[in-house]
Amino acid sequence: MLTVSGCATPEGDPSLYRDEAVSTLSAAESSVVTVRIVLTTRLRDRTFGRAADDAVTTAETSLSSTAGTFEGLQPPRGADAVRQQATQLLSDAEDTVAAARIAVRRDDRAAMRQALVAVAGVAARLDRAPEILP
Amino acid sequence: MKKLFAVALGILTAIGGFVDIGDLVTNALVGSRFGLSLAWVVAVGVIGIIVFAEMSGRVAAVSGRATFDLVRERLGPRIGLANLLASMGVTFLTFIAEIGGVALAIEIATSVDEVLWVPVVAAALWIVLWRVRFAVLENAFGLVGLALVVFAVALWKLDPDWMDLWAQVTSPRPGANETWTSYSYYAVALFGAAMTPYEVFFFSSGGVEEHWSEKDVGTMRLNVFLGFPLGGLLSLSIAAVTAVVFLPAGVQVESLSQVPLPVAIALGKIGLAIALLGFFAATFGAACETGLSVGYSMAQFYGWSWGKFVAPRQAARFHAVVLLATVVAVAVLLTTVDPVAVTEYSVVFSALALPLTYLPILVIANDPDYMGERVNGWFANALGSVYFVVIVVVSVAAIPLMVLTRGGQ
Amino acid sequence: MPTDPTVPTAVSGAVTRHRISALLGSRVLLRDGSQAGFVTEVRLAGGPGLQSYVVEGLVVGSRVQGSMLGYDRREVAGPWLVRALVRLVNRDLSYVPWASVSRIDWDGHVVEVDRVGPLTDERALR
Amino acid sequence: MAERTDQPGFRRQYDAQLHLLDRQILDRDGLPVAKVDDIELVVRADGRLAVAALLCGPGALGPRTGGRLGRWTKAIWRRLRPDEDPQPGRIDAALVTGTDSAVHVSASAAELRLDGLERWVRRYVVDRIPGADHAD
Repeated sequence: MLTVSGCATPEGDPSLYRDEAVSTLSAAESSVVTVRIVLTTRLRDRTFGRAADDAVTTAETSLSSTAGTFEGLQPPRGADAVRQQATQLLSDAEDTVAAARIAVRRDDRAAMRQALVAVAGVAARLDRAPEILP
Repeated sequence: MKKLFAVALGILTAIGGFVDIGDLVTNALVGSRFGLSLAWVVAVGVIGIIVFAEMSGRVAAVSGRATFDLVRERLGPRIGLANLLASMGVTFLTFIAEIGGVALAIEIATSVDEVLWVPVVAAALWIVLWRVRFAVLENAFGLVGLALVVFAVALWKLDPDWMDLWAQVTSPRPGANETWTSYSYYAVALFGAAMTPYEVFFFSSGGVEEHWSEKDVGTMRLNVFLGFPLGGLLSLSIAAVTAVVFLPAGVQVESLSQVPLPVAIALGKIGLAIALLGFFAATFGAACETGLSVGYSMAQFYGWSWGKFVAPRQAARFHAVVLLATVVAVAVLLTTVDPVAVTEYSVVFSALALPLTYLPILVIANDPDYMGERVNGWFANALGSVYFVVIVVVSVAAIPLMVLTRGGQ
Repeated sequence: MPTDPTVPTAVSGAVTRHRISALLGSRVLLRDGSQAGFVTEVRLAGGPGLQSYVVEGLVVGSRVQGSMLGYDRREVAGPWLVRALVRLVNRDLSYVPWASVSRIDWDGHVVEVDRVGPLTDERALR
Repeated sequence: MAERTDQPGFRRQYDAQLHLLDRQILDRDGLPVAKVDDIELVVRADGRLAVAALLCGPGALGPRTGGRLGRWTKAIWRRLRPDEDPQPGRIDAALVTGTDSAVHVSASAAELRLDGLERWVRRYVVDRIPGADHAD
C-alpha cells in the first residue's frame, strides 16, 4: 500500500528517478564540457594558467555537488540498474575532472593532453546517457 | 575629450544596471540556454530605462530634487517608507554582491579564493566613496568598464553564422529543452536588471552632484541616449558569445569563471585580460553606484544633507550610512555566501520597488511646481504610461516566477 | 462665526497647538451623525507669509488617506492613464468650507460639519 | 524657481499634503535641513486655525508613519532625547521665504537647532576620519 499511496517523488517513482538521473547527467556534462573547453584553450595557450585553474576548480566543485545530490537520493525499487550506471558515469566524470585540475594546476602539458582525451571521452558518454540509461 | 567625460555618468549608471556582477552571469547564462531569443527583452528594457532616466534626470536638472526625494513627497511617509525598505533591499543586496563580484573577478585573475579579497576590496571601495571626487569615480569606472566591449570584438572574431544568430533574435520563444516558465523568469530578470531602481536613484543624484541646472538638460539627454543603449549592447554581446560557444556544446553557465572563456577562445590572453579588467571596473563601478545609492535613498527620504559635492562633515549621516553598509556587506560576504546568488534574492524586493519608484517620477515630471515649462511632452507621457503598465505586470509576475522555477532552474 | 470648534488638547503658553496630521484622516460626521467620509486634504489660504495662512476648508474622501499624487483638483497635464486611475480611486471627493465645520475633536480624530459641498477645481495657481 | 521674497512665493492657496507635507526644507545656504514631517496649527483669537510652524524629526514623523514602525521610531527617539518631554524640531512659519519644489527658510540648520543627530554623527563618526572636511 505504501508504494501506491507514495507521492510522486524521484525516490518513489522509478520513471521520475530516471528523469532525475538524466537531468543530473546533463548538468554533469555541462561541467565536464567546460573543463574540456578550458583544457583546449589552455593547451593552445590562449588563457592564463591561473584563470584555467580557477575555471576547472569551479567546474569540479559544481560537478561534485551535482553528483553528491543525486547519489544521496534513495533509489525506488527496480531503479538500481539506472542508479548503478548513473553513479558509475558520475564518478568517472569526477575522476577525469580531478585529473584535469591536477594537470592544469601543475601546468603539465603532457598530463593536460592526456586529461583532455579522457574528459572528451566522458563528455561523449554523458551526452549519450539519456539513450543508454536502462 | 570633455564631451566624452560628460557622458561618463550615463555610462557608469548603465553599467551598474546592465552588466553588474549578477547580470554578467545572467546574460551569459541566458545566452548559453536561450541563445538570443531573449534579446527583445533587453531592447524593451533599454527603452524603458531611457524613458524614466530621462524623466528623473530632467526633474533633477530643473528642480534639483533627486528621485528618492520625490518618492516620499508623492506617496506619503507610509508608502514612501515601504519603498525605502523595498528599494534598500534591492540596492543593499546588490551592493553586497558587487563587492563579492570584484573579489570574484580578482579570484579569476589570481585564483586566490574570493573570500580573502573581500575585506581588501571593501576597504578600497569605501576609501573611493569617501575621498575620490564624484567626477573621477564615474570617469574611471564608467569608461574602464567599457573594456567589456571586448565581448563584442570576440563575437566578431568568432565569425559566427550571423543568419543563425538573427534567426534566434527573431524567434522569441524557449528552445528545445527549455520551458515557457523559465523563459519568462529570465525575461523578467533581464527586464528587472535593465530597469533596476537604483539606476534612477544614482542617475538623478549624480545629476545633482554635478550641479546640473536647466541648461544641462541637453547633456543629461546625451548621457541617457548614449549610456543606456551601450549598456544594452554590452549585455547582448555577452549573451551572444555564450550562445555561439556554449549553447551548441550543451554547457550551462553557472559561475563568473565561465563567462570570459569565449573571449579567451576568440582573442587569447590579451582579450581575456581586457575582459577581466572590464569585470573588475564594471563590478567596482556598480559597487560605487549601489553603495552611494544606499546613502542617497536614506538621506533623501529623511531630508538629510547628502552627496559628495559637500564635505563629508556636511553630510555626516549620509557618509555614516555608506560606511555602515560597507561594514555589514563585508560581514555578510565573510559567511562565504555566493555573491551571484545574493542578487537573485534582490529580484523579490524589486517586485515592490519597481512600481513605487517609477510612478512618482512619472507624476512629478508633469508637475509645474517642479518642472516649470519642462513638463513631459505627450510622447514621454505615452511611453511612460505604457511602460508603467509593463512594470506593474513584471512586478506582479516576478515572485511567482521565481518560486515556480526555484530561481530559474 | 462658527462656534469655537476646537477642544483644547496640547495647551502650552495659553495657545492651543495642534498637528495637521491629527486632522488628516479624521472621520467627518454630518449633523445627523451619518459619516461623510474622511479628511484627505487640508486646504490652506492666505499669504503673504506662511504664518498668515489659515485652514480654508477640508477635502473629504471615502478612503482614509491617499495622497492624490497631485491629480485631485488642479488640472495637471499628465498621463491620461495615471489621471484616470487616480480619479477612479478618488471619484467621490467633496469639500467642506471652514464655515461649515462645527466641531473638531482632535484626540478622537472626528470632525463634525453642517454640510458637505462639491469639490470645485482650484483656481489657477498664481 | 524659488522667489527670494519674504512671502512664500505668494501662492494664494496651498493643499497642505500636496504642497507642504514631506517636502524638503532648504536652509538659507540651500543646504538640506529636514523634511516637513508635520505642520503645527494654532487656534487664533478669531477661532481660525492658522499655520504656526513646520515640525521636523522622528517626533513628528513617527506618528504619521503609523503602525508599529511609527511607534518604534517615536519611542527610540524619545529615549534618545535628554529633555524630559521632548518636542519635535520646530521651524516658525515666519522663517519660510519661499516654496517651489522645496520649502526655503531664512535661517541655517544650526540656528534652527535641527541638526542634533547630524552634529552627533559628525563629532563621533565622521570627524574621526581623515579628510572629513575635503569637499568634492
